[in-house]
Amino acid sequence: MRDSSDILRLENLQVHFPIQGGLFDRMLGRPCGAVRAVDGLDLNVGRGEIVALVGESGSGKSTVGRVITKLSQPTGGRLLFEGRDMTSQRSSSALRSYRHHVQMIFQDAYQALNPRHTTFDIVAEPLRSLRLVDNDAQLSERVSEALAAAGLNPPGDFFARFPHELSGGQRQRVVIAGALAVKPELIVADEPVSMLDVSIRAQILQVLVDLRDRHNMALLFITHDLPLAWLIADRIAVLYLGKLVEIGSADDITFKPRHPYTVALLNATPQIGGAARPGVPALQGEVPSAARLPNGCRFHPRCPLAFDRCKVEEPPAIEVGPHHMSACWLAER
Amino acid sequence: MTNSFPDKEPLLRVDGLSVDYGLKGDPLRAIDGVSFELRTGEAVALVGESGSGKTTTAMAIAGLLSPNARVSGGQVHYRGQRLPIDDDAAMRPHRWSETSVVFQGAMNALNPVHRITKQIAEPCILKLGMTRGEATARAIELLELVGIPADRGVAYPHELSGGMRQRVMIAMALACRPSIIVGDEPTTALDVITQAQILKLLRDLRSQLNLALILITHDLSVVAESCDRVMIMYSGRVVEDGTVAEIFAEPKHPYTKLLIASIPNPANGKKMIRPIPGDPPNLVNRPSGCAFHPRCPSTMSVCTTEVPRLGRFGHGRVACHLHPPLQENMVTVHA
Amino acid sequence: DDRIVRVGGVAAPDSMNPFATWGAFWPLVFSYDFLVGVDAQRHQDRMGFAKSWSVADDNVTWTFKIWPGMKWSDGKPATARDAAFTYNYLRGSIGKPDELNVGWNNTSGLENVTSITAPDDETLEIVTKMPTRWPIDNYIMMVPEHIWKDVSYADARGTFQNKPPLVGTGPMIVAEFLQGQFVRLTPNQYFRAGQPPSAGMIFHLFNTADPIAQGLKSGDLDYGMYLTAAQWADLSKDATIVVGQNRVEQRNYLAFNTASEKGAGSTKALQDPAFRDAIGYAIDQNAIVDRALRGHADPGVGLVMPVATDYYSDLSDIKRHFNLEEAARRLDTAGYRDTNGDGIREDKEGKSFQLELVTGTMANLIEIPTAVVQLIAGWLGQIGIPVSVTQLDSGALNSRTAPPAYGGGGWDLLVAGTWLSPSAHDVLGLGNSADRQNNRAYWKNDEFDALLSKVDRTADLGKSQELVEQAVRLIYTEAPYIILCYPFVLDAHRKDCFVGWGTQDILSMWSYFPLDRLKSI
Amino acid sequence: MAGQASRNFMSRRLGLALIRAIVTLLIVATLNFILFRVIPGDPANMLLAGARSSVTAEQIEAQRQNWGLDRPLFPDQVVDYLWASLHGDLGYSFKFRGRQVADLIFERLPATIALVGLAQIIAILGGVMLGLYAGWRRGGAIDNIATVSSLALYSTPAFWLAMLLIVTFSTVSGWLPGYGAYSPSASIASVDRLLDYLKHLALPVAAVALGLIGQYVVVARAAMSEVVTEDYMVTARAKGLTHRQMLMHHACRNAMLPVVTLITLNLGYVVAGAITVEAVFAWPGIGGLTVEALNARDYPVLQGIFLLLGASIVAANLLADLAYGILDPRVR
Amino acid sequence: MTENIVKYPPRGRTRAVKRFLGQFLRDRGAQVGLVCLVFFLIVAAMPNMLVGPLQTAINATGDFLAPPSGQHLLGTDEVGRDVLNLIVHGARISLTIALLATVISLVVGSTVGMASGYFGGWVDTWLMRITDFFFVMPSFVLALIITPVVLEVMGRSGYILGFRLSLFVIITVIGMTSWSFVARIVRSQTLSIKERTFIDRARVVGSSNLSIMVRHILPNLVPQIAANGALVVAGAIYIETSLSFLGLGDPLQPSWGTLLSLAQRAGAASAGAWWYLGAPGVCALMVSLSFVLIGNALDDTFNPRRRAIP
Ligand SMILES: Nc1ncnc2c1ncn2[C@@H]1O[C@H](COP(=O)(O)OP(=O)(O)OP(=O)(O)O)[C@@H](O)[C@H]1O
Ligand SMILES: Nc1ncnc2c1ncn2[C@@H]1O[C@H](COP(=O)(O)OP(=O)(O)OP(=O)(O)O)[C@@H](O)[C@H]1O
Ligand SMILES: [Mg+2]
Ligand SMILES: [Mg+2]
Repeated sequence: MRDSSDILRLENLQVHFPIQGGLFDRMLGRPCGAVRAVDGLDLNVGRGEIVALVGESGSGKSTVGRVITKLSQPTGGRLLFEGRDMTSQRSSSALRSYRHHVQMIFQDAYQALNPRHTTFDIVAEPLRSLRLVDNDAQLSERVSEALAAAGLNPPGDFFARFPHELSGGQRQRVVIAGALAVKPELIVADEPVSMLDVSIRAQILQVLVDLRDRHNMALLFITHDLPLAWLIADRIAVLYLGKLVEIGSADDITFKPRHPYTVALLNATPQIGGAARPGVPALQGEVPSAARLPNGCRFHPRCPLAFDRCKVEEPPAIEVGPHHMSACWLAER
Repeated sequence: MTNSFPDKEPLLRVDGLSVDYGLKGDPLRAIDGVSFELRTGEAVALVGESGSGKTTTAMAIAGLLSPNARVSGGQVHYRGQRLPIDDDAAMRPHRWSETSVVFQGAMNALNPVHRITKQIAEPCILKLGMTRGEATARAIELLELVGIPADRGVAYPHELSGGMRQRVMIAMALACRPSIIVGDEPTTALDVITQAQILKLLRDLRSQLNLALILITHDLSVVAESCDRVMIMYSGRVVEDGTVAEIFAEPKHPYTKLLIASIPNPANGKKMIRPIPGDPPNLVNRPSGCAFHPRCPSTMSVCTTEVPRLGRFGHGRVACHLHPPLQENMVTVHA
Repeated sequence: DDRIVRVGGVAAPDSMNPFATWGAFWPLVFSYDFLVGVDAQRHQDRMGFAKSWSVADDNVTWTFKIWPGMKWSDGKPATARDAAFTYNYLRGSIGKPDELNVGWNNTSGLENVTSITAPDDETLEIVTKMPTRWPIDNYIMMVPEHIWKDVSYADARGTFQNKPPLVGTGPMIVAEFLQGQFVRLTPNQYFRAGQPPSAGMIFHLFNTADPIAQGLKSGDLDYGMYLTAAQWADLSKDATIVVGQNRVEQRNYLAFNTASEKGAGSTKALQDPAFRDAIGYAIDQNAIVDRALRGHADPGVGLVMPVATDYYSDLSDIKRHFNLEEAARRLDTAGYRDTNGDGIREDKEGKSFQLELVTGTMANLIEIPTAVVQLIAGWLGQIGIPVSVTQLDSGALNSRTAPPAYGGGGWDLLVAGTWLSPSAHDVLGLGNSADRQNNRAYWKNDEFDALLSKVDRTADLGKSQELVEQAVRLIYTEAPYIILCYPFVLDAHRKDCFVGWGTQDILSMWSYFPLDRLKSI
Repeated sequence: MAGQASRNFMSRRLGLALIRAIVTLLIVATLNFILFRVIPGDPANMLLAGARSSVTAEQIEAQRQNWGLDRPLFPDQVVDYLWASLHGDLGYSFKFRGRQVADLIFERLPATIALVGLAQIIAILGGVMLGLYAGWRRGGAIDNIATVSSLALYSTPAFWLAMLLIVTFSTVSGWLPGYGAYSPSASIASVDRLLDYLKHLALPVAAVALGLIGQYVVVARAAMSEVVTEDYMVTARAKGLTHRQMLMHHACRNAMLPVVTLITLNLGYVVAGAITVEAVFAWPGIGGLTVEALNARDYPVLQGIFLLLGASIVAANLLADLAYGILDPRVR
Repeated sequence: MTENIVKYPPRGRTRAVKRFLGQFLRDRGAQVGLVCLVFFLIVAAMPNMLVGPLQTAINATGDFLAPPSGQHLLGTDEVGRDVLNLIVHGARISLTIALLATVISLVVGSTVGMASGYFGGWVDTWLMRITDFFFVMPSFVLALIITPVVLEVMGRSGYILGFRLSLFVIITVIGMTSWSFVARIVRSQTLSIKERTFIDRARVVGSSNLSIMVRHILPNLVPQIAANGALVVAGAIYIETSLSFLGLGDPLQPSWGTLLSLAQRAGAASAGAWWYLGAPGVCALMVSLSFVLIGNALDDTFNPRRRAIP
């Protein structure tokens, strides 16, 4: 934690997607089920901090990112940015100033670029719409700056190119450049590298870390790759079915995991030359549906160490070390 | 052609295979003189940068190249017989019963309007001549084999999670008991737990059914866990080929070295990973000589002029001027 | 073996109830008889319900002899009582909310009747309040008392459908009616002159004449009417087809909007007889007949059409002759000069004006070619009166030219047509200020109305002719209408199936002729 | 379990779609009614259009009362109208006195359904098959011919096509009857009459079908040429299916999805789909009735026809929704 | 370098436009369509120079319904007017109606469809109910309602740019009745486009709804809009005819549609006067076909999937 003040704070965040019920249910006003994509999440990100959000597919990582960037409205809880409550902020002027500070790098670079826009237009779009520049000369300057920062050199070569004229890595970097051009204080990076080969992956991570180092920018790094999270992040938050099960410093989580799910994740991570870690048996069973969460601890049906209490009582976040919490009854001991 | 197992004809032999895209104007040579062999029950990984021709190689072997592709050189032999990879009709008997493919995106590779059992049963009916009932029974059996409960067989692809779809694809690939399965990035979009399940399944099946596997992936740790041999591709050419142990322990080709160096590993201490400097090569206008030389940390003058040959080196093969071939009977790389 | 007569026409009968329909005249006239009807007065062999008639010297008591032993098509006797019933049924509705005034059988004229009685089965006596030719000039269809006696007035003008087979005394009885498709008629076995020799008749209803010309050529139709000039010319080259043209009662006219208050036209000039008269010199009726109707019409003169032989006069002494200079001079004299030299005349207040001409063809009329309008607009343009033209379908035309009280008006010129009976009352209908349906010029002239009411109170033909002549001359000089032409109905029949068509008036426009005598070859 | 879920899901879809359809229909019916009342021109004038003698104010009032025109338009008249319509009572025609609107419409309906229905069937069979094949063999000779001619047909208005057909096949060559639904000379005997009817049906059906074929070819071809690029077609190829099997088992069903939407939307027009064509061929269907009613400003009949048209389009939309749900298990 | 950079964006745009035009103009269909359309536009622009003043019954010289001959290349009509003369003079009205009505229906249709698809919720519900209504309502009913109102407001016989006011009523009516189809297509397309990630990105980088619709969604709708435009054109020329008889037409200035209906009413079909029926029909067909071809070519050029991906 480089800075004691939090730039972003999520308090008991909930995002439920309603399942539309039948005709009669609705006529009778009967409530129907909901997909509880995010279900009571508490998370804070400090200035200049890199927090990795890990979890398996469908655990709600992207949804959290969408809430932070105000693409989705949370069902409950609060979103605080620099201490101000942004949860139900809808006025367009307030949103615009929020966009100055918070940007997002999207998961799929092939989808995130409008095929009919040039690189220049794509990177210039935030500058224009947020009115960050006064004239064309300034605009070009800022765009070049951003492209160069994202490792596209010389920037002029890329201005007139359409997305389909770019390689996958270049596209990803254009998305990143768009986010960087704003010079935000927080970037939500949603699996920016999962589909890329290691080399391009390394390039992009380098850029992000450099930015943090140089501009004290905070980063919420969403991934399902634990080694990568360990590598880049200061802290790691582990999400399971919409709720944090463990959060702590990168080293603590990687080397001293306290939640069985984190352990399982680490175990499942393939190792070059290394066999699976002994100690905890493999997970059993299917991931429960986010629409029908089990009682008690939501991990208990798959947990190899589950005991009676887990089935009835949901564990709170329990402090297990400095800045290290785990939501597991085992951690109590 | 060297043959490391002279006692036995390999299951699959690929000789100097080249594929061009774009029949009009400037053709793009996606793969250029790829040669390798695959033995029964062997698992080979195909690793390389994005755009290096991995998918093209796999599709060429299966005779499934897209319409704008042309095989411009080389041959593929299956059990000693030449495969008519550019003749759709002649390939038909070979398909699925001998070589089956797990495509890159399982969501798109499954027909969205048919139930999964039906899709798995289809090749059984057509290829093995089973009745509909038998084929359905077999499909359910296969689903259970990949860990999908029988009652989910009536589901449509969209009703399944990503991992389940991947497993359906694998079950389908197993339907006709083929000798070779080509898996094209079957686990990229999956979280580690599901990925581990699938890899374990493939390992088990390989030992049970003795099938050969060609696995394409970006993830070297996956390679390390589930393959016997690795082929590294760069710019449409095989630059290195060897056993997993050998390559990870002692990579020869500078590209391989850099590739392995960029894998993060907590055991190695917290070091920021290093990207390979420079940009991927332009396939329409390849650099002269070794395609890697503009990015290579140890370029020599010969690298800029002469294409290195893929020659035997140790237990594997490597195409690099730093490691001149030890024997004379080496593979000539297609010019 | 006897064959069915296949007839095609541009017609759209809507209801088989003569009290409710105007559009179903065509099949109904084959099944029902008028008491006398205009056709019987012109052609001795086309009689109606009455065999003969006479009027007493007081000119108000009419005695009609009904055919003895006549029967309805259902075999029941058809007597003077039925005729009396029909008239009294109508008469009884006068003044009631559901007055029967919306169809062929309507109350018009019955207000002048004192009594209608049937002293015996063969005698009908009509006593009118004053002398009038109405008893023989009306075209009320005689309906059987035993069918209609229980039909309320509201039903008769509304929901009563009078479903086929009809019960009438005509030669052909409507047996089946499929709206918009055909009407099938069977020979009336009780017809007073004996059952007609053909096996019946089918009357095909079309929207356009194309299918009719087609059917005649291919032999699918025996007779067709309402052909276009192009088709007529084409068919006349066919050796198996005889083409004919029939003078009918239709008059095509140019009307001026003479209303002065609500619904008035765009300029006061329209209300000025001198202006209208001057325009009359700018209309070349002969050119209209030659160019627009290709000769299939008589040039228009006065209100009376040539086919109304009793009243027709060519008005040669007061007739306006086409002469654009004369028209211009008269306009100048009347005060409609081009004072500012822009080639367009100004009205008396010095405002230049443009006239809006509306046109279109009402249902059940011979189409008015647009060339007529082009010619008129051209001529008026040449004398400095610009004209804009609006073409309307019959529905729009109807509401646009309805009386101002019903939301009509606001137009300047109207080119339209009308087809009424050749009786004196109807002939003068265009100028009748009480006739909201036909007086589309909204013209009101007390002298004319007085003449008309005298005509209505005259039973003597000679006196009636004199009065009509006066009225016609009056309206001609006042010129609320310029009569353009009297178009012909073009028809044709095949030679190869039936004989007995007659020479002129192949198919009578006012009676069942010749369906009572067509014989298959 | 999955079946249960999907059944729930289907019934939910059905329910939603039904509600939407009913609401739409209600709005359409209401607006229809109101619009016809606000059209300039006093309906009383229409009612008394034929009146010869002078009409008293009393009589006009009586007519207004008779037709319910004296009461407030909204809600009284509207509610009455909707309520009556619900019972199939569309009122009486102004022009065709004594005839119920519903009677008039249902009398004409069979002819129109025969014409447009047959044309649709032919166009669907011919156009969809041709389009699917053209898309399957994109760039081939059949594709080129089919595409060019379907584009031409697509942009040829049915009205003119109809006249061309009459001139060619009827006026000049005399091969087929050009007008009406039966020849006047045909005997009443059933077989002859049916044959005769079919003969008369030929040209109008051709005119409607040719226009539709163009549409179907264009859509089916586009759908198919997209489907052949889909990854699951490569899967099918990899499985060693023959072209025929690929086409029949995999490509067609997927390519049919957009085509089915078009078909169902077009089905809505079966009822009133061919007003101009009917007029040209003097075909005794709803189209002819519409023209007649329009000329006479017979508002009750027009209202009835539009209600029917609205109902059938709404029903077709509903059908499209449901058909889509059945054909494509993915739709939400 | 900075100076270089400043020049880049405009050059990039010019390049894009140039490339688009190059690709578009190379399309065989586009060539045929453009040539055809330009030809008719020229014809419409200077009828008097090409065939002399409009013939009416007054100055008609020919025989009645004479077949094509050296003197009358396309024969004559039932009052002896030269059909070629009428066709050339009719082009202006027919093309004006077709083009303007198409523009109206595309603008309204795209706007409604896009707003409905993009905003969703009650905006969508209500806009689509309205669309459904217009979808069901035939054009002539609308004309019955609009015509008197407009004529009352604008006067009966004014002229704008040499066109009768009633022409604009026709255009409005056609535009208003044909937009609903466009709206439906655009909406369904918008629904899928707005779920694309680049729209989310645009929102995150602070673009307003309007700018997202105009800069991101609209360009992706161009193929659909263009293709539908061609269809509206074909319809408009003919709908005009039926509207003419509701009092909107001018028999002194016949359009192609009016000529066709005059031909029909004169019995040209059964009298075998193919030239009279054929000439206006072929012209109308050619104009709409050229729009279809251009629309198709636009579709091909705008569709990134049809563009060769390197
Ligand atoms: N619009 C939506 N409607 C209903 N459910 C949704 C919606 N969006 C997401 N979900 C559900 O919410 C849960 C979380 O989704 P989310 O995309 O946040 O997962 P993720 O952690 O980002 O997964 P991945 O690693 O695959 O990207 C999933 O169960 C998903 O099915
Ligand atoms: N259908 C095609 N037409 C033209 N070029 C193609 C086509 N398919 C692939 N290519 C090109 O051929 C080269 C090799 O592509 P290939 O798909 O084999 O790469 P890959 O190694 O599988 O990459 P990735 O890891 O991204 O899947 C790439 O440069 C690609 O752009
Ligand atoms: Mg995600
Ligand atoms: Mg690939």
